[in-house]
Amino acid sequence: MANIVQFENVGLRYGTGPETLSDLSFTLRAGAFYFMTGTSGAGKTSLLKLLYLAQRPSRGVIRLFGEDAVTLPRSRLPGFRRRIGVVFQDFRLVPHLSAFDNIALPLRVAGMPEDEIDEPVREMLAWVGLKDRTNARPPTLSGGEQQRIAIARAVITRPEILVADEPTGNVDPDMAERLLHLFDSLNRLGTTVVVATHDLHLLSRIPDAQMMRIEGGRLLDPTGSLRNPHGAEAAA
Amino acid sequence: MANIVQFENVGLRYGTGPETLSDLSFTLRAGAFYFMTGTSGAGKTSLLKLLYLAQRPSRGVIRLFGEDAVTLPRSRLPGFRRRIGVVFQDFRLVPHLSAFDNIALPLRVAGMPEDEIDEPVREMLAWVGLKDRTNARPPTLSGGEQQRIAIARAVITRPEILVADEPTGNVDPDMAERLLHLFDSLNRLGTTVVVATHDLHLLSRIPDAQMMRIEGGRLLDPTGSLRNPHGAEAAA
Amino acid sequence: MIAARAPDRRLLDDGRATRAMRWIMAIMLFLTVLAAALGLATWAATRALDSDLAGRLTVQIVEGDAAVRDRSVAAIIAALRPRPEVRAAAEVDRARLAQLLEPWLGEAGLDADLPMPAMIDVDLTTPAAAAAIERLVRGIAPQARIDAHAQWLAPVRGFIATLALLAGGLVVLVASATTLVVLLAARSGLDTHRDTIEVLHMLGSTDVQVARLFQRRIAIDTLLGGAVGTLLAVAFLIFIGSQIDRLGAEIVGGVTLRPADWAILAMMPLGFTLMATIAARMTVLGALGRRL
Amino acid sequence: MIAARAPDRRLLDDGRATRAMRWIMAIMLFLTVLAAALGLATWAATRALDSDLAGRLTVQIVEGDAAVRDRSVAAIIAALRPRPEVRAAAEVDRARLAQLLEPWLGEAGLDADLPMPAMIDVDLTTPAAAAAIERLVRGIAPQARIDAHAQWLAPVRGFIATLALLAGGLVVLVASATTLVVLLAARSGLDTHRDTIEVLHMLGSTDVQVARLFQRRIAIDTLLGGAVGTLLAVAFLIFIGSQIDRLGAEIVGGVTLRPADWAILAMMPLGFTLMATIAARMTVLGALGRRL
Ligand SMILES: Nc1ncnc2c1ncn2[C@@H]1O[C@H](COP(=O)(O)OP(=O)(O)OP(=O)(O)O)[C@@H](O)[C@H]1O
Ligand SMILES: Nc1ncnc2c1ncn2[C@@H]1O[C@H](COP(=O)(O)OP(=O)(O)OP(=O)(O)O)[C@@H](O)[C@H]1O
Ligand SMILES: [Mg+2]
Ligand SMILES: [Mg+2]
Repeated sequence: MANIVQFENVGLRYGTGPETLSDLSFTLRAGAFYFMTGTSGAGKTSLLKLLYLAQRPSRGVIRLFGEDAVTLPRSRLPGFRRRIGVVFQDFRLVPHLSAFDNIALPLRVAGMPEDEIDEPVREMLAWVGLKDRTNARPPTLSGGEQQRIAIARAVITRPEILVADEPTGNVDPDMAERLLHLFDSLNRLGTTVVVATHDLHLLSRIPDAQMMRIEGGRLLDPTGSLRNPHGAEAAA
Repeated sequence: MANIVQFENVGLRYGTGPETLSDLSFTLRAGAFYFMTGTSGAGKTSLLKLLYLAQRPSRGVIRLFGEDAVTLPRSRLPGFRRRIGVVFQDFRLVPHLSAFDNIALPLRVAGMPEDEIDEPVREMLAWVGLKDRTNARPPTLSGGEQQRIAIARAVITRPEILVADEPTGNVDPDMAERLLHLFDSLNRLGTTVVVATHDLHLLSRIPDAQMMRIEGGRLLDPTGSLRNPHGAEAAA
Repeated sequence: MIAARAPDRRLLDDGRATRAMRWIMAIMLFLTVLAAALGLATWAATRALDSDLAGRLTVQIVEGDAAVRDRSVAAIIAALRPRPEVRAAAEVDRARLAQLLEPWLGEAGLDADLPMPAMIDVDLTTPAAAAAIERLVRGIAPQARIDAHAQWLAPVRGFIATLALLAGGLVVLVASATTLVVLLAARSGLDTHRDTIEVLHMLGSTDVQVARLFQRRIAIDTLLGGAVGTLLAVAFLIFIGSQIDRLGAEIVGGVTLRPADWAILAMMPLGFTLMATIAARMTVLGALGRRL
Repeated sequence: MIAARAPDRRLLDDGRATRAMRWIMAIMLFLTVLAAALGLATWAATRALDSDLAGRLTVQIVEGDAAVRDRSVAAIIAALRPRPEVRAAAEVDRARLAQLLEPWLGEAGLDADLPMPAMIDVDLTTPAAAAAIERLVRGIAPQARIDAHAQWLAPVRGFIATLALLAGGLVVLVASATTLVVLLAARSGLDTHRDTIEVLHMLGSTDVQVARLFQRRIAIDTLLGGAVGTLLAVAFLIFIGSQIDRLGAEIVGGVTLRPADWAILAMMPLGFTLMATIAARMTVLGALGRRL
């Protein structure tokens, strides 16, 4: 299996403050499933931001899809971003667009013809249990409903990497499991999945998943399997 | 113990849609602790909105602090609102104010002199573990940090009723327990607490707490203890 | 009260949209002050012309015999001077008269056989006395012609009055436009701060508390923007004034601003600030009144 | 492309701030079109005056003896008419002349001993021929005085030119103000849609996709607002025009708009729309370029 993401000695500093992330060195295997945990403020979202190219590291090397993501010219970023699906911790839905149009947004950005959009979007709405809210705008949706729209938007393009930041914080355990099942299906189709979560019970649902634990801006890697995934695999 | 909240045959309809909440009849005892659960979209937030006076019911009677809250003149609403602390599901922090100023807001709205504000706000910041983020603005805070600021703002005035909508969805289990402890302390000082949550593990932490379960816009009350709390109490 | 304390100043964000509005206010007040200056100046010119004309007569003696002419002039002046309704009466200097007539009759006309008329400027205290003076003059010199200046300059006066009317229309137009912009700014400012207002509302702020906070912000924006615009306009007016003085343009030269006019111009940002404040207050109270 | 399809129209919200900007654009274009109309009209008036004056002469024969005078006039006209540089030459009607002079000399002056001069209006094809004509006339009647109209009407021309200059200044001011408002509107519109732009950016939209979406919205706002403002201004101008016709104000009456002028006015909202579009594009590309 190839390495889809590689961090080497990566550090991140916001403005002139202290380093929020330090000495991150790890490798994500293509097609694997990762859970990221850590206390609130540990740096999970910050790490994910580096991953989905919303932030440049202040030091270190990041390789994405086999290319150096730090020195990538701006013009190539949109192409990279379209290969990554993101569930933002604060959803970031467009408030005046309907649920349907929010989910359809990545397809339209990618230039998919309008007549090919309807079917997958409706299918996705059914998956997250919001078929009857197709035309509702986000402010009229419940917290959990908004979160599900955000998830639907992230997965609709079948991205190569799916990054989900606390994707089940606002839904009930049954729905959480259902959503996790969605991520798992996507993963089986080849998508590399990274889910940051506080819900430790989710972890047991995906037995194959690998754990990443952030503490105080550093990645704990007691077994060394994050640093050297193939070695660990061989050992297992 | 007095009844602080009383719902009688309350229904809520958004616009011309179907009823989101129907036939709600229950009583909250002053000084009690309530957990509200229910699937995503069941109507928890809608019920809480009725409670913290962000929405009028489309039918039924709501009594709050012994007064009819439905026919209350607008001029008396601010007084009522100051007696209720709210943790909104989407936080609703003021983005350009510092963490300190966000927490101080209810005190300033209530007209507390500036020199009496500093101490309680700093104490509150320490309680939620954000002493070192005093001057940070919400967009530069992590999801969990924002949530804790929202909680601190809700409890700083020691309200008579505390309404918290999914207050631990973005924090780790340890922090969740710590925050629950904060609610419990407040409850012991006399505040009636209502917490809507999906985290069933929280429920076991407050053994005295009463459960409210919403399903499809209706309140399940198999024991009748919500409808008639004092009868239930006497029976217990 | 919430609005009176320093930390609350930060409550409404000094966002970019706010700053844009501040500049738009500056631009609108710049235009309004210029229009008002034009209106005031032309109005003043019309009034000055009126007061100049109304009380003035010219007596003209057309008489081939220079001696007869000069005698008539002396007699008329002697008769007029003592009268209470006459402020001044004097013969127009012959050289100046020649100069005045030159473009109309040409240099040739002056030293030729053309009988040069004599002219007496009469300045009255009350315009109503004109008829009595006319009778008196005719009694002394029946061949005299009497012109009220008002009649002479009627077309010029009409033209300047038209200008003043147009300037007045311009003032009304620009001031209305500014009023609209101020009202729109108040509304759009409310929109920018909608979320903050909502939070304050839910935390138990009274409508008046929120409105006060908001109207103060709008007042500051309008006052700052307006003051900048007004200062620029005044600087521009002073520059234009100096240019006109330098050119010595005769007709435009009469168009000047009095201290009272400057005071009116200086008051304009205050007036618009007051209006914006009231508009903001009503907008906020109206918007809040519609929610619970 | 994302910007070309119907569902994308909804991407940028038609918020209240947007609507406020649309109205402000309407107001600014209303003022700009009025200012431009004033500028064009006064400029046209100045040009008309110039072309009227430049090629015209008046020959004046001041001669006590009516017979000599009339003979001179006939001789001069006979000499002028055949010449190629003379378009027309004709004696000014005596009655009209009397009427023209009346306010200056009074009725008394006309039937008295004053020798009534004769006048010949000469219309030249080329203004440069004036000197040759003057020599020719003097050869026939040495006592003739020749006035180029330009000289007669110099003060009036100066005044109207000053007006045209002021109107031009007004156009520049108002147009600059409108330009600023359009630029500010583009910036503040970007602010209103900041979150949507951020989301599109993170979903992999290219900068050009986002800019196109945004500049189209600004273009629509400016065009709609500008069209409304321009239509109102044109209606207002037509109304004013009818009022002037009704009053028959002589000097202002010469101030009219030609079809080309109307075309320029109609183009103004398009011009400002283009400018707003470019400004919006540059603002978006600049803002996006600063982020990752
Ligand atoms: N834009 C920013 N500027 C400055 N500091 C920031 C910024 N974003 C995050 N931080 C700080 O960096 C630290 C890590 O934040 P991050 O959002 O990565 O935490 P997290 O692990 O996602 O926490 P949570 O579980 O609460 O979402 C926090 O202390 C936060 O306050
Ligand atoms: N303003 C609104 N207009 C129309 N429908 C609304 C509005 N707010 C909520 N709803 C609908 O009412 C239902 C109940 O919403 P509510 O927010 O009360 O759910 P909830 O129990 O809080 O769910 P969650 O756990 O996901 O937050 C949902 O289906 C939602 O879409
Ligand atoms: Mg986070
Ligand atoms: Mg909810």
